[in-house]
Amino acid sequence: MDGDDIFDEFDSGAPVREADRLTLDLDGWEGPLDLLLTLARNQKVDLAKISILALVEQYLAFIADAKKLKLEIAADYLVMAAWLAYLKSCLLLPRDQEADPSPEELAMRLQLRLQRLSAMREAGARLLGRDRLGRDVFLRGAPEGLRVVRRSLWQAELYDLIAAYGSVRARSEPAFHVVARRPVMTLEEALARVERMIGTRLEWTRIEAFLPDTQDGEFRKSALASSFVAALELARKGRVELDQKGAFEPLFIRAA
Amino acid sequence: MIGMDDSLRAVEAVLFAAEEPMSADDIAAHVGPEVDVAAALAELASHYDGRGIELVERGRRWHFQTAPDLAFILRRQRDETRKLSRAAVETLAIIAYHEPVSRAEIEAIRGVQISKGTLDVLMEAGWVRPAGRREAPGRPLIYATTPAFLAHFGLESRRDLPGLDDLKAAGLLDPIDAAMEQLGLAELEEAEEE
Amino acid sequence: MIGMDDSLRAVEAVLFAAEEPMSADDIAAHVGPEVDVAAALAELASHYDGRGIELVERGRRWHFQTAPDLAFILRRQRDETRKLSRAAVETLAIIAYHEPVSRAEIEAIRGVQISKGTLDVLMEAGWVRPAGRREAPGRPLIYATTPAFLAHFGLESRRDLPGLDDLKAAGLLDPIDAAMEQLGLAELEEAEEE
Repeated sequence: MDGDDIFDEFDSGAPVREADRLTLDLDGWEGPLDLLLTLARNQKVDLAKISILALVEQYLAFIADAKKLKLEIAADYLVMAAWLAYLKSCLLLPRDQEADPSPEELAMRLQLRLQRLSAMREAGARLLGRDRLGRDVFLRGAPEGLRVVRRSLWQAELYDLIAAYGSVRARSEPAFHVVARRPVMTLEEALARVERMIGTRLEWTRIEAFLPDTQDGEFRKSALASSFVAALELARKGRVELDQKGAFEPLFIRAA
Repeated sequence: MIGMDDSLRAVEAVLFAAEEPMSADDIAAHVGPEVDVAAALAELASHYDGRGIELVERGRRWHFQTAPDLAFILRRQRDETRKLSRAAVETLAIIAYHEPVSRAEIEAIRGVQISKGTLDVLMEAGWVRPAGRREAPGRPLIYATTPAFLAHFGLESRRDLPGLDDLKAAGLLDPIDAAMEQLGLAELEEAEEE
Repeated sequence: MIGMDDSLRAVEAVLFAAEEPMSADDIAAHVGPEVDVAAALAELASHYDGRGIELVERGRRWHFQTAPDLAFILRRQRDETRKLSRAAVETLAIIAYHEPVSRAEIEAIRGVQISKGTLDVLMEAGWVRPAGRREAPGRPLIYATTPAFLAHFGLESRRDLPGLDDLKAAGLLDPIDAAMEQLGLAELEEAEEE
């Protein structure tokens, strides 16, 4: 019952519905306010002068009829019915001076809401009835179109040019790379040295004992690394055994 | 210096060639700064007055269009424009007369929720655009109409909306007080407890 | 019976709204048989003669078009100052120092390939021109600078360009700079591919 389909057959904006159809037709209402507005229009007086009480009666009767016919009634219609029943009782019962807002105030609010909705509905109809572009009035069918042509004004300075050439030439100058010789012990040297020194030593010996005697820290590092790899290689071949209690603990080696 | 006749001709040509309505600034960008665009527009509008084509201003943009009374001749060569749903028409009217409005305010006036599709259709038509957010709790998105809306419905500006002054005078366009539109839910809850 | 004025207006509107040039019969189908289309067309054509738009007949079909002398207004030119890319500056420098050179030679000197766009930009700027073909295998196109190049850079002739010795003296051949620039080069080349 949301009635909110975008393109239905309705194009006038001004609802004209027959009173005798109301009791049978609960579809097609755009909410309780829409129903109320249509009922109000049936009073055939200015919305500002309608009888709210009569309108409430009509709405409640309509809902009652719908219930009798076991029509499905959306919740918001029932909420409105409850509120209208409350408003009716307030309007009929002896006046409670404390009531704020007063029943008259509530009735006026309802009236204003109906007027607003009605005004917007009429405004919509009047908009649709105007001379509309593409329906009643037309733009030029085949405009040539306007074009903006961008022209780039390229900018560069003489210095940029010269500096660029300088850097190109500098790039293409043959470059000389001098690699400084560093003291290293190759893996082959370490393998030969460890294999020779281990002989048939059966006692556990720390790997450091296999390093050459040197003051050169870099060379010592290189020798240690190569000797370690050499020890691993010899262990793989089953020539030596390795033992270490834990990570970073001294590494011991002996002949297998 | 371009003479008046050449100015007129230039503005006329630009507006004829344009694919969209053009502001005076848009026109000036094409015809050059030496042309008095406003004067040319005024003279062109009066020249075309009463002809089969007329020059109109819509939301500070100008375009040529066929005269409305000739619609009967031209209509047959066009597809009927798609019909708008009642929900879409009402929503459009509410936005146009109240802008900028939030969705909740539109719903308060119509008394029903609007489906997402309704606003989408109006935006797709190019008549409605999001116009920022209301500085209020929840910072709701607010909607307003576009120059294309004015162009489509033949309005020079929003002041030309039919019946605008009367509606204003009757207080029917006052800011929507959501609390008031609720009809007082507190009372309703009381009523339901009976 | 439609009066002459209304006939004119109708024909004018139909031609304005038409998406294609229309024959007199096409027009008659819209405006009705009581309109003297030929007379209306003749009168409209003379009315628009000398205005910003004119009514023209092409192969027995009629349409409005912008006056040919105003075509320039429909194409507005906007100038934008843009800086040459690094690749373009280097390419231009190589051409200036070595002209005439082929693209392959430029690439050999630069040590980096150049995109087609780079030479296009230099030619668009008016600083470089094709200068024939090298009489060598493949007959490659060769490029040279233009007088506009000299004018832009304030040079009397190419001999005013500083020589390699001058560059060295100015520190512009410093290999450390070159190495650093080379590091940044890969990224620059990518950026150029825009």
